[in-house]
Amino acid sequence: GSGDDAEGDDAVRKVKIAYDQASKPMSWIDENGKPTGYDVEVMKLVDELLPDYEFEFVGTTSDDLLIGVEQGKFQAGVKNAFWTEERTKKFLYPEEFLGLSSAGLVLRKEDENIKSLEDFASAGYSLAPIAANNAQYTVIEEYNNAHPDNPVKLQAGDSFTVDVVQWVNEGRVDGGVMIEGPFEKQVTAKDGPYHHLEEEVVYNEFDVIKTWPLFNREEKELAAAYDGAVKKLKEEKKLEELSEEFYGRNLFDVLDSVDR
Amino acid sequence: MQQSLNIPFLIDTFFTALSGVPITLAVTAVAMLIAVPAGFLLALSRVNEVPVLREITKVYVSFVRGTPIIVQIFITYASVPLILTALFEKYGIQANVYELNPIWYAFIVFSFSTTAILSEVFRSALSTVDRGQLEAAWSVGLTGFQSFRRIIIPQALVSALPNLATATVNLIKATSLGYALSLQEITLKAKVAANAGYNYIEAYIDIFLVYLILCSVVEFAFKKYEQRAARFRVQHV
Amino acid sequence: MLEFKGVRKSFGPLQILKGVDVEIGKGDVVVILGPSGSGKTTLLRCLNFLERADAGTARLGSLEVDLNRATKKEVHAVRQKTAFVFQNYNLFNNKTALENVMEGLITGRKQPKETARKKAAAALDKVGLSDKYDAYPVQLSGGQQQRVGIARALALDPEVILFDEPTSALDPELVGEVLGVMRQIAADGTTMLVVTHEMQFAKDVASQVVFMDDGVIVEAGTPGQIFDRPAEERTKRFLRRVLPDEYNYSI
Amino acid sequence: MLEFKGVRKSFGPLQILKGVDVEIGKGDVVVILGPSGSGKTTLLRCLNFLERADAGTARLGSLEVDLNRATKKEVHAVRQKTAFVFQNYNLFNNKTALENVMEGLITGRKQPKETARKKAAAALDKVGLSDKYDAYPVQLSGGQQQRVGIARALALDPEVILFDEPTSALDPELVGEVLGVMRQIAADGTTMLVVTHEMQFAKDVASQVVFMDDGVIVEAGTPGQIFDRPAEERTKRFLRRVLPDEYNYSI
Amino acid sequence: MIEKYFDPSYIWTAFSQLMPFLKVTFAVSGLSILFGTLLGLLLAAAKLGKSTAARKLADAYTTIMRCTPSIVLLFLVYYGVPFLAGQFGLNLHDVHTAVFVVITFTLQFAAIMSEVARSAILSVNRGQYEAAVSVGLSPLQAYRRIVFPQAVVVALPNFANGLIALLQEGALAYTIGLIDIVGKANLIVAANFNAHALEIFIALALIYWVLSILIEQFFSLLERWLGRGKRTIKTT
Ligand SMILES: Nc1ncnc2c1ncn2[C@@H]1O[C@H](COP(=O)(O)OP(=O)(O)OP(=O)(O)O)[C@@H](O)[C@H]1O
Ligand SMILES: Nc1ncnc2c1ncn2[C@@H]1O[C@H](COP(=O)(O)OP(=O)(O)OP(=O)(O)O)[C@@H](O)[C@H]1O
Ligand SMILES: [Mg+2]
Ligand SMILES: [Mg+2]
Repeated sequence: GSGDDAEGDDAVRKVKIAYDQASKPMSWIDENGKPTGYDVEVMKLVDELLPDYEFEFVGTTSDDLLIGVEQGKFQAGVKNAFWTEERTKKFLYPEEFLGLSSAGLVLRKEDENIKSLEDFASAGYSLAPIAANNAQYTVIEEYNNAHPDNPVKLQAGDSFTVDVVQWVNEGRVDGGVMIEGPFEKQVTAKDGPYHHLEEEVVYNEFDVIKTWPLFNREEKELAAAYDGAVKKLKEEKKLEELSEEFYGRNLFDVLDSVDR
Repeated sequence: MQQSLNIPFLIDTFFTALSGVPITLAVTAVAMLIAVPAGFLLALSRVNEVPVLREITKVYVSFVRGTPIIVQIFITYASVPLILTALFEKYGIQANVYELNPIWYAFIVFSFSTTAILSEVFRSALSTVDRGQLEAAWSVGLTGFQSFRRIIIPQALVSALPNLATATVNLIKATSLGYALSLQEITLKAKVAANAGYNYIEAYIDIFLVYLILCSVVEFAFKKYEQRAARFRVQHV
Repeated sequence: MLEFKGVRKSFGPLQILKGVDVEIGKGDVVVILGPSGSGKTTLLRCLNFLERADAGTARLGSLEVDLNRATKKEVHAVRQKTAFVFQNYNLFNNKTALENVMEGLITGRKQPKETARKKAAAALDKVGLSDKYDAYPVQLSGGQQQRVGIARALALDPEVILFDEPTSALDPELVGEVLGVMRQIAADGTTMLVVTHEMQFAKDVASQVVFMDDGVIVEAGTPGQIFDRPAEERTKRFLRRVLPDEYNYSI
Repeated sequence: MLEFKGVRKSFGPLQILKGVDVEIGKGDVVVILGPSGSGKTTLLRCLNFLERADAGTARLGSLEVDLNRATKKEVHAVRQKTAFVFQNYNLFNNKTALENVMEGLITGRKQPKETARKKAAAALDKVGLSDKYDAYPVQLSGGQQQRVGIARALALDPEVILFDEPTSALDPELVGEVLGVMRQIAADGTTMLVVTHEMQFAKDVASQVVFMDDGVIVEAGTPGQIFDRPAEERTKRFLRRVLPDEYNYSI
Repeated sequence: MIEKYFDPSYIWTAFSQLMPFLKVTFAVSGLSILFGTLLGLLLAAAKLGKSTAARKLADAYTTIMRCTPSIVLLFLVYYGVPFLAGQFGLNLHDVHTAVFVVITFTLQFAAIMSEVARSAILSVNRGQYEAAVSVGLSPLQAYRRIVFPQAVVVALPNFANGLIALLQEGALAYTIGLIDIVGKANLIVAANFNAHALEIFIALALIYWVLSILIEQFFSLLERWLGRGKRTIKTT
């Protein structure tokens, strides 16, 4: 790892770990230009446990992360990635997941009773666009494939321009998919920019989903090493602490009910 | 480690990208339909030195020329609904701004920027017509309006055509930024298709080909039209 | 017939016309001579309201207008009664020879298309361009373009035709062509006011020659008076300089 | 001194020069006359390699070149021995009058700057432009520009100066200015080949007059022979048309 | 409603956060302009030259560049170049993103520049060249001393337009992860969880606007200075 004892050791392998630089609080570049976020911090801990590897964190866009990991520009990448069928053809998923993510619908207060994608679809509501390369897009798409008679209106867009909370509150859309973490920081937190909307919008979780680092298909050894390290971190409850720190909630409490 | 191109995907996605052409053309057409007359009026305001309007036009043109279109898109997309709602509330208009299809934002953004560009195109075209043409028209008893309609505009149009073609091609290219508006045009359609299997390179090759074909056709059409409209310039002697 | 009085015009601080009076009878051919910059073009342009004079009146038959304060309607009326032949032709580039001549008749005078076509064709025939109806200006030589310009003026059947150096943009061979046409029109009794440097034409055709310098009329009279017995020193000096047989080689 | 033989030139299918021979002695002033399009300009341009002739040879003093196959070096040598005065001046727009004249001396002839400046000033003085050294072309009148063009040619001290209608872009008053300068240069014994429409100049100054039509030389001789006793019908027809005292008014 | 989402104070904070990243924008555009101008001059020479093949090639290149949206070109270069290099066993994975951005906009600017240069040289009357050779300058000297100095003046306004256009097309570099001012704006927006994006965009627009006005002013000064010989003096 990056420990001092490893200096000068020929066996140490430098690997590039890409992270989505604009995905707070999962991964982002902080005010000082340093990478941080739940995903990044877990990987930093993993790095410490792996004396044979030295991680270099490279911030990039999520498009580039996917292509870069696939092409071997990066050995691995973290971007709050979900598991999808297509991705297994391009990437190597490790045994151990990285974290948990609560995916939910942001809704206006009066729509509080909508608790699932089925309810949302039945109401005929409109959904904020999701960037096509975001796994949230795939999650909804999978739902739609499973419920051809009651699909959610799904639109591809650019994450840069979509402010889900504002859009829902304005009425530009009826709902939007969001990860709980950002919603927490934006609305629930006292210093959140939309704390004043706390009484107007709600977050209704519809699923808790495992997130994964993506490895280049050649990186079987690295993935195995990662597996060992993460297993240890989970046992030490390190991940639960990070979940608390970045998402304001220990998602591992509901791990039993997580099915993907 | 290196893969080769996924040819079947390349072919399939070419047609997916092609299916975005109607939206691209619709946005282009609407923007042009609005921008041609509006740009012309603004050009007249500068040629004829209409006091306040001339100054406003200058600032407006400078803003459009001075800022990236993607930033104009971001701003429009973020602000237009806010402004409209505020206006509607103030005047008690019962309308929901948010039922707007994103294509309306595309219409707004691209008409807004194209109008500014065309006002410059027309201004320089009008200034290429010799003042003597106007004087000759007056001297045979035409009124100011008649002179413009029958003598000045037909001539200005011809010298505007090459720039009009460039503006159209640039507009078509700019609609590729419609992804930021969730506009279902060529680029976004191909990117969504690419997402399924992460075949980005193939998708971008397809997008590239579609634009190449589209713009070449537009350029060709303009050239043909220019030849027709400019017959009075061709020397047959 | 045509009479103007006290025409004054300045461009900024520069006084170009300092009170010019001219009177032209019906069927007269008046030639204006004068050195470059003396204000000849400006005078013609003021009469046709291509420039607004600062002061002065014009009487055209029964129509009397103030050259400075004429209303839009009066301007239009004057332009309907006069025609202008430009030094550099100013043909409508986007119209054929025939269309150039028809334009004023159809759009300006509201004549039916067929009548206009007949009149236009007759005017073009008169200037010897029967075979050029459908040529665009770029397809015509300088002399041909200038003749279309004359036909365009003729077809309007105006009370006066104003010519501004109708031959100065032409090469020596084409000059003859155009002057020939003008001579014939003059013979037909059309009233003409002509600015030109062609002394021979002035001698042969003019009923009256006006010599202008520095914004005023220095001298006016028959060609015989002006060319053979000029009264003013300025006129003599000018004639010495421009008459073709007396090139002045000193620098 | 200067002699050229069998000069031929076509533009595409159009044969412009059909075998032209001219011989000029030292100090001669040869004037080429002829109707528009007869190939006069093309002939001069071929001599200076501004166009490549299809065939023909030129002898300039001891230098003999093939007008079609001359090497780069030969072309440069010919251009160093001749100078060209363009109809439309072609002054270097980005240089002052003095710099215009100096350019060929410094860059072309590799003369030191100071020598060049003195020669250029002397040439400009000769054409009466002592007060215009630092004026850019746009600041000069047409006649002044043409005189700078002549000074530019003179300063090179070439064996022959080629003039292409040096006065046709000028107004009547400026023509006198430029012809005066040319007359003076001729009197100084410079060899000149002049294309012009100015009959008076030809009469007064030429040692030989050449009449060209349709790509061939129709007739050559002294001014007296050509103007007073032309042998060819074509020459007579042309002179009748262009001589100033005999305007031909028929269309 | 507006007050709920719009807070002008974000604009001012955004300025101070964005400004440091202007140097990235400048570096990338500056290099693209430099290389693009050189390549563009080569293309212009090909277009004006005698070789038909070179001319056709240069024309085709220009057409393709004219017809390709920047964002598409950007991705093709960014993913395509390493991909192609990979086919030849060359590993470009450690090359910085900015390099691909510079390559992209160099390619694009070269096309613009070749047309600017071509039309500028053609706009100089052929008589200027003829007069130069007639006073004994060699063809190369004639171009260097007489034609080019005049062509440069003609080219300046179009060059400035091309420059401004390039600066703006460069705004799309954020899509491949370059952190220039637009990339930084993206990060700021993300750090605010996408809230108050409008204010950040406005700051961004203002920066670009001022920049382009400065460029325009600079070039019109330059033009006046270089165009001394073209100055039109009103004579009576
Ligand atoms: N629009 C204008 N603005 C300023 N000055 C002008 C304008 N038009 C003409 N002048 C000036 O007015 C004077 C007279 O010009 P005008 O064209 O009437 O002369 P002219 O007698 O026709 O000369 P020429 O024989 O050269 O045509 C000139 O000094 C000219 O520079
Ligand atoms: N570059 C060219 N391509 C095609 N034809 C040309 C070219 N240059 C000249 N010509 C033609 O060659 C003929 C002779 O032209 P040239 O300029 O030599 O005539 P000229 O005797 O100088 O006439 P002018 O007195 O009108 O100047 C003309 O018919 C002209 O149209
Ligand atoms: Mg005049
Ligand atoms: Mg000629």
